[in-house]
Amino acid sequence: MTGNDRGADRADGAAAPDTAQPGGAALDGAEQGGTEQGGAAPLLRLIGAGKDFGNIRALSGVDLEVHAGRVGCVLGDNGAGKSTLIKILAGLHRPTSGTYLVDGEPVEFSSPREALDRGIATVYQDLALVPLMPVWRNFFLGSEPRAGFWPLTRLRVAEMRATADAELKKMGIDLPDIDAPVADLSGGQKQVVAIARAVYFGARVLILDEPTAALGVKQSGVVLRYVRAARDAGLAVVFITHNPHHAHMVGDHFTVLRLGEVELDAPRSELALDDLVHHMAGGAELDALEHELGR
Amino acid sequence: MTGNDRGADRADGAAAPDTAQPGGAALDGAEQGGTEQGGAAPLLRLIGAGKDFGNIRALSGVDLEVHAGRVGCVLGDNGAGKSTLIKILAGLHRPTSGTYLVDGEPVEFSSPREALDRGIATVYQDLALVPLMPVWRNFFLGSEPRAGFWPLTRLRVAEMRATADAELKKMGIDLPDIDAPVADLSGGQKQVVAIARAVYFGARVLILDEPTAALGVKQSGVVLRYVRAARDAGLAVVFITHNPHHAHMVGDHFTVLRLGEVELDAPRSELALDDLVHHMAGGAELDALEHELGR
Amino acid sequence: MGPAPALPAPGASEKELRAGRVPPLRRLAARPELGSLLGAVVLFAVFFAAAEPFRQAGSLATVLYAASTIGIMAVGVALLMIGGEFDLSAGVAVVTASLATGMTAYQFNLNVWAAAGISLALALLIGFLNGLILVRTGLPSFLVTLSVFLMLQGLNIAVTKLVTGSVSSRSIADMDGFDSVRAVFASSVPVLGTEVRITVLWWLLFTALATWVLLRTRAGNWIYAVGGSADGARAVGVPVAKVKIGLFMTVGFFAWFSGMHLIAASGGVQQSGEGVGNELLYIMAAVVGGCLLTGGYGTVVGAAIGAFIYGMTKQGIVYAGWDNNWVMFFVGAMLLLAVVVNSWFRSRAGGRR
Amino acid sequence: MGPAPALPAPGASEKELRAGRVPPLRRLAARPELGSLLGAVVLFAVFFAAAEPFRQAGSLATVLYAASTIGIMAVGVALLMIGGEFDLSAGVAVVTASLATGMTAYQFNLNVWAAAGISLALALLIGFLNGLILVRTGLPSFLVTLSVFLMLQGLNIAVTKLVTGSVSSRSIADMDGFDSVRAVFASSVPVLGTEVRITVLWWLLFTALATWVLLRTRAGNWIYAVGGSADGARAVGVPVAKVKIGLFMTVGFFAWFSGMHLIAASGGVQQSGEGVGNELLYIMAAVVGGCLLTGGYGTVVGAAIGAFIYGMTKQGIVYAGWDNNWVMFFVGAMLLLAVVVNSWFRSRAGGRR
Amino acid sequence: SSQGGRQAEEERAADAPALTIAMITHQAPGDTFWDLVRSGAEDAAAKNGATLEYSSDPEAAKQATLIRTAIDKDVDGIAVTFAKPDALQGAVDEAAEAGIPVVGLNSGIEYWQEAGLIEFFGMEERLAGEAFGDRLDEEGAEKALCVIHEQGNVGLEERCEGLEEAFGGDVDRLNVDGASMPDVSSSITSRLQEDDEVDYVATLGAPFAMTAIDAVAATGSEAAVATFDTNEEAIRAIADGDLEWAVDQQPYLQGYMAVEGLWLHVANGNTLGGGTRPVLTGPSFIDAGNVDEVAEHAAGGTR
Ligand SMILES: Nc1ncnc2c1ncn2[C@@H]1O[C@H](COP(=O)(O)OP(=O)(O)OP(=O)(O)O)[C@@H](O)[C@H]1O
Ligand SMILES: Nc1ncnc2c1ncn2[C@@H]1O[C@H](COP(=O)(O)OP(=O)(O)OP(=O)(O)O)[C@@H](O)[C@H]1O
Ligand SMILES: [Mg+2]
Ligand SMILES: [Mg+2]
Repeated sequence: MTGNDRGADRADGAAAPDTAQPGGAALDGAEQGGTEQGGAAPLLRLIGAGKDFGNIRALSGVDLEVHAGRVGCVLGDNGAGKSTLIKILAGLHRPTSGTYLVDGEPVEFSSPREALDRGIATVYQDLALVPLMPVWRNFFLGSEPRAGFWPLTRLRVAEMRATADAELKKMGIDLPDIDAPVADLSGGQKQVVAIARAVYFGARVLILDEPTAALGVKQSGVVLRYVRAARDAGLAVVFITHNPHHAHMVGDHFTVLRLGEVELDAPRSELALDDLVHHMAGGAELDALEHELGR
Repeated sequence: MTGNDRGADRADGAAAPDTAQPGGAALDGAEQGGTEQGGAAPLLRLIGAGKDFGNIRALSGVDLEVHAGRVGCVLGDNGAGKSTLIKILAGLHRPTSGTYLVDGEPVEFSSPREALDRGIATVYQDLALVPLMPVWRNFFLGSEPRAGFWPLTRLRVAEMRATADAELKKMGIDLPDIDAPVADLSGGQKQVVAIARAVYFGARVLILDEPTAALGVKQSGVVLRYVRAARDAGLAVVFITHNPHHAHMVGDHFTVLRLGEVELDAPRSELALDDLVHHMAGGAELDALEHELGR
Repeated sequence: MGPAPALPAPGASEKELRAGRVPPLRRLAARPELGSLLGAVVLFAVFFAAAEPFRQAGSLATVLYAASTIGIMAVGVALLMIGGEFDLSAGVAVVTASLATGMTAYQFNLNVWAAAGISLALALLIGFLNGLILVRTGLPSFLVTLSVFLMLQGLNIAVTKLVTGSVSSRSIADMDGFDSVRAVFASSVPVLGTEVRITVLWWLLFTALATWVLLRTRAGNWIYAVGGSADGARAVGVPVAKVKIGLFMTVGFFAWFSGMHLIAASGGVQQSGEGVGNELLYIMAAVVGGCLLTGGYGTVVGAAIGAFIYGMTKQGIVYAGWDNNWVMFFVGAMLLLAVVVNSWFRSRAGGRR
Repeated sequence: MGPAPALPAPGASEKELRAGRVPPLRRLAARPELGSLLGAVVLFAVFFAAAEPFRQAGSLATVLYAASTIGIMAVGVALLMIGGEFDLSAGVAVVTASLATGMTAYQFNLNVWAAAGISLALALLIGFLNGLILVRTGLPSFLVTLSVFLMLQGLNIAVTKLVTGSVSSRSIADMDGFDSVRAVFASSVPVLGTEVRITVLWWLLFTALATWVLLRTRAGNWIYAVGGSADGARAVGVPVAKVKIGLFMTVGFFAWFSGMHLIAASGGVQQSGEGVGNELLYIMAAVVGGCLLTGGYGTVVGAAIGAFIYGMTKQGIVYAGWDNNWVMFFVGAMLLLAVVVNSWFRSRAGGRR
Repeated sequence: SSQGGRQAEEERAADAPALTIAMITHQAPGDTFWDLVRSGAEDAAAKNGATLEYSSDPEAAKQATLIRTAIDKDVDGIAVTFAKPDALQGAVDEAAEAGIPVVGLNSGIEYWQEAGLIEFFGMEERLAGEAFGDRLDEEGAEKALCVIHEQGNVGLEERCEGLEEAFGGDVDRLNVDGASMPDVSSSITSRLQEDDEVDYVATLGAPFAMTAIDAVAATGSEAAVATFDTNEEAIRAIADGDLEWAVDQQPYLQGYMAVEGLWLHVANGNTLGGGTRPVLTGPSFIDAGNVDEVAEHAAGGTR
């Protein structure tokens, strides 16, 4: 597994939390249906978090727990506040009310760097790629592997290109030119680059905001497999999606937001696919739709 | 139906092709399974269309027909060339090879305005909204209703706000402030604004590039209903999606692109949902995935 | 009877309750120009306190005049900037228009109004060329208008030299039509007992007119759109190239107007080397007033406030009798203060730009 | 031993065949600076044909010198522009640095090198303040650096007047260290039989160094990233504020260097009113060389070529003996020509910017 | 530079009303020449117990606005450089209406009287150019280069024109960017490389003379350098023999006399020059012959 020999290259000397994962051993790879409310301490935890944008209340009183070795799905209508929620987790926004705990201690991230340093990697809905930069530079942006001593520290360019190319190939994207600027890629290709990067660097918590929205069935499959693999490797995953099928395929726990508040919060064991679909579609709507359009 | 009394406001005096629709009467609302290759003349037609970006061949030798009163789905992997294809139809790109016929006569659109004037309305994947403009201004951009005589021709502001608000409400989006800039909306809300606009102004051909990608189940349902309603009203719809379920719910004809070429071109009658899923997922992949992830 | 599809009944019409309608005060506070208005008020108070002569009506008239000479051009420049471009040639184009009026009137022995007509055509042509080159080549406006700026600067001097044998145009003060030109472009009118320069009134008129166009006409909608997202605007059928060329021609029109004021005020003589550097003042006025340099956001009223801030600072320092060597420093410091207040205020008001 | 998940076997690894690898020639042609190189070659050919004295090695040395005085600053300005900002205060900051060296050396009777150190600290401080204000207030760089430009312009004059009683600094030509300062910053060295000003060599060195930094270090990666998308860069943990402040300080460093050249070349006397307008030349060099004004794209080599184009045009006109009144016009026209060729070439080469 | 009666003046100053005098010039910021004008004006004001308010703007319309500002402030006298007479006329008339006396200095010797200024202190630019040209003939020069450091400036043009008229040899003009010494330097170098017949370089301002000297030296040309106007370095260069001569219009004197003249007019009803004749402050030559005596004052910042 080539992904493994990059640990030494991490730019920041942040705590590499590979061994010290709280509860990691207990959860590793196992299926633990309804036990997460008790058991191990959560990696991330929001208590009564709220966020206002000027006069718009995007979130209010949200409680959330993120555990190692499990996939938490966040679902909800458009504008329900999902992206806002994960931006708080990622350190991009500060909550206007409530507390944010990482490993049980309260934090106030002032930049995503700090979240990254604590092992929280995020794929944003609006991607956070730099359009004019080549794919491989985007891939390593913020965590560039370097060689040589100061002041002659230089990038390991050859390695960066090769790794980026290889990681993208693994996700089924073979770019004709790894030097092409990201702006030249199709919408889905961009998404895959962002995901591949987060997965490659994902340390303890991987946050994905609608990663499969722009993807084809094949690429979606690859992402879902990654989510599963990450979970099995002991990572915590926060997975946001509109697709209840996708959510149900990988999720261990489901949080449904509605108008900025938590409407439903249930482990997988308490929720069947149909319930989920119903919740997301606003009750009987989907049935009606299926029926109405069914031919 | 309030949507109807806006015809008089159209800024351009373009041919309002409501009555003169070729074959419109024959097709209207009817289900005509496998007959579209013969029968009525297509509204839009591409013959051997190709498009190069510098040294990247995004499309080559694509044949496509778009008929009134039916929904043509374009499917394909990420980067397959779907967006490029519809940008050619919309007049945003000119094909580097091949011919583009509208109503049987060859055209060379030099701007989307010309396509709009011939009744071809498009919702782009990258949206084509102006982020800093208020929602209602965006809604009417390019087709503003006006009152008064030159040089005192002014916008019908009150009507514009009311209409935009009403149209968005119909799609289940109730914005707290119709004056808010589009940049403040969530990803899905933006998408709905773009679709509502195209539907409201859609003349003869409605082109939708992955309209449901960012939408929740509820909003997706609204869009699918719209697609269906548009078809029943005699419009031609080109619908691009990654979701085979959505495609199958509304599509009359399916074109699958692969690496810029047409891989499959079949009417609904020749294709079951499963075939479609298989084609889109690259054969047996999806099954494997379902199986692999199924719990 | 458009062919829009029959709308399915909205399945989910429950009211979204979370965010109330925006309170009127908040809405007002989010306006682009309000921060700069606050800045202007603060500056006014400072000078009112510091400079005794500043308190007279006559002084206010002088300040308004200084502001109006920047402000008239700033109307055009703000429109252009909202449309996503800027024009470095605006400063010298004013002088070009002034020279053109002076020289055609003198050389061809024309009525000054006829010369003004020729000059107007020339100014519009310069704007048109600016826009055309920009649209055709797709180059950034900085480059295009910088080239045109340099070329005009050279042409002003070289052509004047060629035609008149000196570096200024010849006096046209005694030619037909000059008196009426002067009355229109450079007279004074009594307002509430104080003589106010007519440019101040023109400035207010143009500001009001441009504001109406921006907010209440299709052209205004298109200007915001091409500035906010040219690709997006093009995709929905806005004629982006025409709008941009039109905006450059609008700047040309205002350059002509300002040039007419210059020549009328200077008794018909224009120095060919002037105007350099003023383009930055126009841009500054627009930006201080809340226009985004990147386009798509701002108002003309803001630009007028920006011009007022500049005029007030520049003259206020003189009224206060502060040392001339420091004048540039004060202007810079005031500018910084004004925009910082502006942006602080705007962020307080809850907007996010 | 990173905790990355075990990768599932790539399900679909069929080769995408459609688009071949990019041919090397195409790739070369897509480089930002190649268009301007072509422009430079065309201009060179024009002057080579039109002006006989232009063909001598000595003339080339003069052209290179003229280019280098713009080009050294253009290195810093190009880096800043790639990082998404620009600096209108760069022109006067050069003079500030020069004055600071001259005045501290004279007033405190310091060795010139010591004065140069103080001046360097000041120049870096100016850059730091520029950057800090920008980052803190979130204002556009146009506004921040315009304010600083005006303030520096005022300070240059006012402080010089205050300190020396005149508006130029006093000669430091006979002070300790001046000779070695002159040797480093303003001497000539023979290269292939021609005397070449040392600034030319510095210019080439700085260009090479900055190119290496941009393309082969993490700092360079971050510069491109903050210019291309500051939000995106912040989200992946790039310290955007630090990078921007660092870039402004880099411009400060080059302003100091250019200021040292000025004072060394002028025998230690510096006029306080100079430098205004040069900031546009630096930006022009960078943009002609293919840097995008909006940031995220460009090279330092391009900026060097841009500076060369400017130097060549300005001096070439003199060598060709063309009418001097038209010099500005020619400079403008050449600039337009160069950038049009540049953009035409780039669009041919298949890039889309 | 002071006439007699200094004692008397000072006595009068003691009990005279404290006057405010505005001086408004067309100076570009940071120019040594104008600094001398201002120093003269300040010294005269200080001596007379008056307050000097100095302001400047190189653009005619803005200079006119500054005059209006002075009128608003109701100063006791205004001194203006009358470089752009037509543009300033309106403002000068307003001052007259307001009963404020206006004197001219430095530029506008042909226009001041017609414009209604009461006094004028300065030199005719064209005359200075002619004197320069005559001197070139005396030195046996063949071809001169007139370096214009601000394109489109009337005064500079007039100097070159006067030079061309009086000089028997050829004159070429060279426009350079005065805001950038490297540009001045390389443009002169280029020109000398292109044309080796030039044997005199005439600069129109002292700072540019210093750069021209370096540029000439770098080219290895034989050309000599002479200049209009002076500053401390130029005078030192004349003493060192690097600079041939300078045409001096005594800027300090212009500023001093303008304020002095206004003060006398307001306080004592005097009119220097009788209202019909300008008070000439130049042209005079500073060369190796008289440089030593000037140098002393130059070091004091008054020449
Ligand atoms: N920066 C902002 N400024 C103002 N309002 C904002 C901002 N970001 C989000 N909002 C508002 O907050 C609400 C929640 O937005 P958010 O993006 O979190 O929704 P979401 O659940 O991610 O929706 P989607 O599924 O469409 O992506 C929306 O009403 C949106 O308009
Ligand atoms: N403007 C452009 N310049 C260069 N290459 C482009 C451009 N637009 C698209 N491409 C390339 O053309 C190919 C097809 O892109 P397109 O956007 O049509 O794909 P798509 O089928 O819409 O994909 P997705 O489902 O991910 O949206 C991709 O390889 C893309 O990189
Ligand atoms: Mg979202
Ligand atoms: Mg697409």
